[in-house]
Amino acid sequence: MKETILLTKHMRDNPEDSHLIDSYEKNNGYSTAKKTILESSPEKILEEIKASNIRGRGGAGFPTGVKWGFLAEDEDRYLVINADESEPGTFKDRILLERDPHQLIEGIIITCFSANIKEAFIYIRGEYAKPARRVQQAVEQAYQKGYLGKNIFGSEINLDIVVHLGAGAYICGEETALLNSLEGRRGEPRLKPPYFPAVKGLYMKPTLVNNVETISSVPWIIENGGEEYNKLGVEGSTGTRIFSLSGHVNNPGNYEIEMGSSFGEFVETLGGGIRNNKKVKAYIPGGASAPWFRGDQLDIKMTIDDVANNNSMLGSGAVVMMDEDTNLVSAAKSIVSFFAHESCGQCTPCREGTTWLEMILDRIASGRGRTSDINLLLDVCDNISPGLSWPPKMTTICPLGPSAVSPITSLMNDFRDEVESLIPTKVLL
Amino acid sequence: MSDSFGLIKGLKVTFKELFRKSVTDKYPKEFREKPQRFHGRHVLNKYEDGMEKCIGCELCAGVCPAQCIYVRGEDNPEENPVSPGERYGFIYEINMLRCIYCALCVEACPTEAITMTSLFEMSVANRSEAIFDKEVLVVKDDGTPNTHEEQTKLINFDDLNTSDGWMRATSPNGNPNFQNVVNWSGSLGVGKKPPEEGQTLEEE
Amino acid sequence: MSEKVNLNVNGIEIESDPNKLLIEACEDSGIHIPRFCWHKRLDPVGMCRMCLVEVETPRGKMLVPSCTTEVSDEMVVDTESDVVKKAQEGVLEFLLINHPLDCPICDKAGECPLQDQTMAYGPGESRFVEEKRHFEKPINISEIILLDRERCILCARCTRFSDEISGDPLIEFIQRGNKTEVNTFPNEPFKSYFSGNTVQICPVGALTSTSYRFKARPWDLKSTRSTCNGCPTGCSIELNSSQNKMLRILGVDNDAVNQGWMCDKGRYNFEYLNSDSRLKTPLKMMDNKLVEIEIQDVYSELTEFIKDRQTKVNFLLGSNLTNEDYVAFREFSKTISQSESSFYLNDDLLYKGFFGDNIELAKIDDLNSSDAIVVWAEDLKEKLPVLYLRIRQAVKNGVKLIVFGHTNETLSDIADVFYGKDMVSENFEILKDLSKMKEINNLVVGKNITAILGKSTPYQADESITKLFEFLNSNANSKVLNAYSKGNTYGAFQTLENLKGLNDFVNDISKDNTDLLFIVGADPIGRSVYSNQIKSIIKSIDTVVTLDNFNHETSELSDYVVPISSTLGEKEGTFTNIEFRTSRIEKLVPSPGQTVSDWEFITSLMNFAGLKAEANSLEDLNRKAYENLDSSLSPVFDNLDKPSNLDGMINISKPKISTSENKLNKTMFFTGEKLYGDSATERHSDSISMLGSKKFIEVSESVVEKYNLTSGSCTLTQDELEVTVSYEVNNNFPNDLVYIPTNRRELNKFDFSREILIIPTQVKEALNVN
Amino acid sequence: MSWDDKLLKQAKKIIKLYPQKRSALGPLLHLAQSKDGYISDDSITVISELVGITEVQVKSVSTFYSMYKQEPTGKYLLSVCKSISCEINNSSEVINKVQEFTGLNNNETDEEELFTFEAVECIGACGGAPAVQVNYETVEGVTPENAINLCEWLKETKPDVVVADEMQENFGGIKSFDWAIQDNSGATSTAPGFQTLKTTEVKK
Repeated sequence: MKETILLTKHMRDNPEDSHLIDSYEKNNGYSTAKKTILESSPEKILEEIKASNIRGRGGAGFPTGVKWGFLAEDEDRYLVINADESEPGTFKDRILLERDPHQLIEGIIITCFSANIKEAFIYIRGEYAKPARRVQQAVEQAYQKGYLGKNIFGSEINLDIVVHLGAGAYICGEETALLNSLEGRRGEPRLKPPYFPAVKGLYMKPTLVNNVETISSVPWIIENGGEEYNKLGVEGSTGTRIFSLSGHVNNPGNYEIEMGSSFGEFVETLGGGIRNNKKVKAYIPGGASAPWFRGDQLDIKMTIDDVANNNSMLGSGAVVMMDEDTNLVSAAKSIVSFFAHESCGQCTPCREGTTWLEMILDRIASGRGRTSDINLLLDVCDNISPGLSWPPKMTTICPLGPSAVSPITSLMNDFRDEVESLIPTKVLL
Repeated sequence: MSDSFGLIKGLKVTFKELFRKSVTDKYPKEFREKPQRFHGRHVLNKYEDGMEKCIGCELCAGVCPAQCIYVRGEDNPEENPVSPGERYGFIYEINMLRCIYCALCVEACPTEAITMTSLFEMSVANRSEAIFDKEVLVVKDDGTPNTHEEQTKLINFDDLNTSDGWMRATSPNGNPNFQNVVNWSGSLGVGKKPPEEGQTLEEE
Repeated sequence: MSEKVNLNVNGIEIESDPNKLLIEACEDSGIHIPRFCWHKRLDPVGMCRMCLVEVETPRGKMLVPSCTTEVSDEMVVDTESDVVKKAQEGVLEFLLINHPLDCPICDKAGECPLQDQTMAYGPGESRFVEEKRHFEKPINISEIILLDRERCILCARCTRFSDEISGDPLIEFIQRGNKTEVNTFPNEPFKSYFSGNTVQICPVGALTSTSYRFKARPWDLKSTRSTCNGCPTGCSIELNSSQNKMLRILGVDNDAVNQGWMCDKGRYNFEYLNSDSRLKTPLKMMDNKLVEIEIQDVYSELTEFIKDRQTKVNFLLGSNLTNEDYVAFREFSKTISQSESSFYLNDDLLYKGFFGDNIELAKIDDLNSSDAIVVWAEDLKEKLPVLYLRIRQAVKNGVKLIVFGHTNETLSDIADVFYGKDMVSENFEILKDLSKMKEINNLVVGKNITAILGKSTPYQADESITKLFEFLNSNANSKVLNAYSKGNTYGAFQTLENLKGLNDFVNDISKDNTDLLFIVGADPIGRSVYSNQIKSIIKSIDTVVTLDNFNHETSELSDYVVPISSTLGEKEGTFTNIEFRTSRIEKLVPSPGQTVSDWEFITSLMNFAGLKAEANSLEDLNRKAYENLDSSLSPVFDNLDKPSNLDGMINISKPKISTSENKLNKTMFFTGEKLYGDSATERHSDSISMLGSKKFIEVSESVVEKYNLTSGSCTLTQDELEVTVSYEVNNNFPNDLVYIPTNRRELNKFDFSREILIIPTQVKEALNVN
Repeated sequence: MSWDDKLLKQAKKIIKLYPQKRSALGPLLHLAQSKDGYISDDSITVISELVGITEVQVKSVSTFYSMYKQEPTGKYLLSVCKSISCEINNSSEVINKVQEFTGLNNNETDEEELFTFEAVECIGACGGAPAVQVNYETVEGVTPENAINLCEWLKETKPDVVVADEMQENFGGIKSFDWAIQDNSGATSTAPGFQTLKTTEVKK
């Protein structure tokens, strides 16, 4: 299995200075944006994006072309780049921000041209201080060259980019929470309906919210054509995608591949296998919110649809491998306490439920569990996400609460023995 | 003839009863043992540290079918609190003439502040004295009930420490840290409650 | 009107207006969906998740919150399915895991939505065995509001109310997730005029008021619906009492008037009813001392005056009487005296207003349907607080707002156009030609507007308001809401003819034309800016009879003081509000001692004197008040007590007011009244006296420098009068401006047309240097 | 106002970046954090005036985000990741060692105000697990031993600027990806090092 290098090409070719504008321009950087603005039309760009069939890389996998098409007419429209990558296991945006910020800026220029947007925000999570510095530097360089600001590339078009630093709230990765945060409010997700960002987004104006990886793919798509991009990967999961591989593997890291191969192949070849030649006990196919797969399910294909058919999701493309020695209850507890810590506190089931789940798991993990706790865990999960089905049904505004349920259902479905073995039998009740 | 026969006939009952064992007690010289769940007059209990258990919640007054209880709560004085927590029973009055001794108040009480004793001697000189207020109802620091002076002669004080005949069972609170630990119930100086079924007393 | 939509709820077909929320539509059709965070008057947030229902969607049945979902045609909804029940049970269990077992001592227990819904929809027992979340409890977040964060279920009603409705977001969520709590900023208490509403809408006992704390349990409360007589807004209220003591007032959702809200003064200024200082027996002035006498003696001694048909009787009436009381005095005056009596209302600001035949009067609800609102009146937030809320609501709905105010800036933050010191002079004249002011012309000309007009200070010339009115009337389709700010002023207008104000009282009344003066429920010496003149007039008059709840500066100069029952909760009657909506005032508690209602006193006096009273009962007086009206439309008790008229009945019969123009239209200082003052009733209400007893002035920055103020307080002197006040710097004030609130005792006694000296109070520490 | 002119000027510059004042709230809070090491009540008052909202609204926003500290922090904020990838790669041992060395519990600051310790959720360095951040400068692949070395180094040299690359070279191990050329800019305070906030400097 080999990587297909589109997005990470520039940073690989220029390992030393890929984040600087000179290096980027030397490799034909900004030529696509320039050509687009001077020669193309917004409709053409949208057509290319639609033809590419690219789906959002943030986790939900919504077709990008459709999203752009929804954008309502208004004088003020905004583009917000969601660089609030905080899902445990994911670090793909970090490399794009840190190593190739100009590619993102070029993507923003093309996107804004296509959607007639005059102001864009890059919302970077606060912990990404260094990537944010690189982006800020890149934005300043682009301003100096006249690629941003007034009359970019000598055209009539104006575009401003503001780099905005978050402050440590995972929930701001949810697009409406991100908008609230950007407005200087608490990062609580908004109600949908009525506040779909494409209609009522930032400052209640139509807003496009896109992931870093999605927008970084735009220059390649425009340069090579949507059709070309559509040829890569498999149907429903076109193009390449950066997977973040972590956990007990020999070579963790970001890998840009065409979707379609199996997880097993991915881990064995690019990931260099499991450390110390151990077996995989379980793995997470798409970030902390995704239900786990067992070690014997490594032949599942890395496509949005195949993973979904096996009741999980590819999500943000974070693959976490857990070897046979892993304490899965502790692992699940770690994920649940992540969601408990990051719950915004709006909806009762998520606010109270995730913390409760954390408490119960903590009890079980530390040997104070009761036999009734297993049913209790499942019932609390059921109250957060009725039916415990996949995709999860929700009792909450956003999917954060139900996300905390997936590790527990995985644990209970596939590794119930392991949980039960931790519960001392002598305690009554 | 019929007259004298009638006299004998009438005395027949008298003679018959003459040799039967008397059913009356030598009360007040002797006491009959009262059943464990006897509903006597109320007391308001204290905790071991002398704090009153009553929090003035008025649930007893609310549940009372005879409407004989009048309670008013008040903010606990910060310097010298009467009960633990924010609120205490500022006024507590029971009209004993109205009370039907149903013990619904005991059942309603969330803090086991009001309980019934085996005391039943409540003769009073006038009707207003029959309204027992906090002065009468709250137990003394040693956990024994206050009584009207007129009654003191009649009370067997030895009996009082177990006079709390009717006591509500409290379920274990479910906290795993307290499993097998018996709840403390300082009702009338009885100390720790006997363990519930399935519980064992923790060795100290 | 758009078409109705049909939806199927639990197998029942119901009809609803489109754009309605599902929860509302179900409620209208009698299907109750449990909820905590949703409140009819607040924007939905969908936080508590209690109102989840199942709705059929193309993707199958989905659980959706009914408080954020709009109805659509052919919607199929199930509010009682097993999934819904399970979800409700789950939400309640979640809410309860960290909810303390405070019910026995919680003021909300018994009327607590969380309790009720737990009983109806909740799980039987808790499976939560860990330690609950703990906070320090309770904390004072203002002088009158307590917050217990443990009990809070984070429904955001209080935060939304203060943000959306009252516009003073001083209470907010702190922290996030499971640690979220509601709180205020450390040095910034929740000092809102409307904070009591948050206590009322809190679905648990997290917010409580010091006033009602531990006073009673809900199940031993008696209650009745009534009308607040604090200001002419006339909010619908519910009175609660226990053991014959008034304990609490709640706002009632009257769609046309207050929509459930109240101001804190209306809510807490009932505590005086239970004050020990209430007058309970009649008093008579003997040897310069008021001594107790029997009420019979009062009747018989007054009869002497009344029998003499030459006695010249005049009346100074307070604005807190019921319409029936006013009628009683009217009938009394007709019977007793040959010379005509005059009625004076205890109001500095009474002027002729705009009631002409060609003037259309506005209703409060018109605010929402107009294109623009023009305000030139007293500070509405201070004087007509709930009307202020209605203006905020209208502005939120997109109505434009134009405010003329020299310094009345409470509306300036939401006003589209605010004419401040540049446009309005210190003496309240509009400085520029209205037709040349661009903004107002743009917003007003040819539009539907509602004008809220009233005098801002006693010194304001009528002419300046008339100028504005005429401009609006000739350039726009305007309706007028006359803004008088005292109690039942509108009831007095309707029942008494040729009503006059205090400036007329000062000009008219003298020893020569008055032998007997009745002062009813009024303390003009302690309150009016004409205090000094009134004092000398009252001193000069032969016999003065005061009827009031408390002794005060005016009653201390009276010959007879008769204790009367309060209009709030102690008597029945009717009240007329700013839009001439008449509604019921109900009795709930007995009045103390030998107190009588005003109308009882007057009719008894007439009967005692052998004068045939035409109206001998409250019902008679009530009928008499509206005898000119068509019987089916008149707000007599029979009509008002019909369920359909609970919100009151509007009847506009245009009043005749015969005040003359104020001649003192020059002032060197800016005066006004704050919401909280120190009138006799406010002094004896603990909550309000805490808020309104402080004597202060507001000054601009330049004043501080000019007078070298440093210590936080200063002394105002004029002639012999000396008052020490604290001063607050208001950065919005124009240079050299001093604002003096006149509803503080002593402060009203200055002559504001002359110089008042401001002397800085020396700092004690500075004196003790050595 | 407790902010000096320089800071206010910077604040006004930040406000100008956004279409609405309130949007600048986040960056302004970072600015306040860089000034005091935490969000002081004084700063909240200043910001509330700058942005035109009430103080409690500012407080509400600042407490929502975990990077705005409500208590004073030390010179170095040690954040050790405990999320899934780090957890399964033994981050709990790193946490233990750091806690042992500093003697601090979670979210505590030592008396010399040198270290503040926190165990944090994912910091986006899962490939280089377990990861540590010092003033939001990331070090990846930190073994328990190296974690102590890192703390010791900080304690001894007390660098004014902490630079990710420098720390990675000395104390780090496996990385999420190649970091490219040496970067000498780093953070100067417990706010993230970012140009517009002037919380970053280049170490020579």
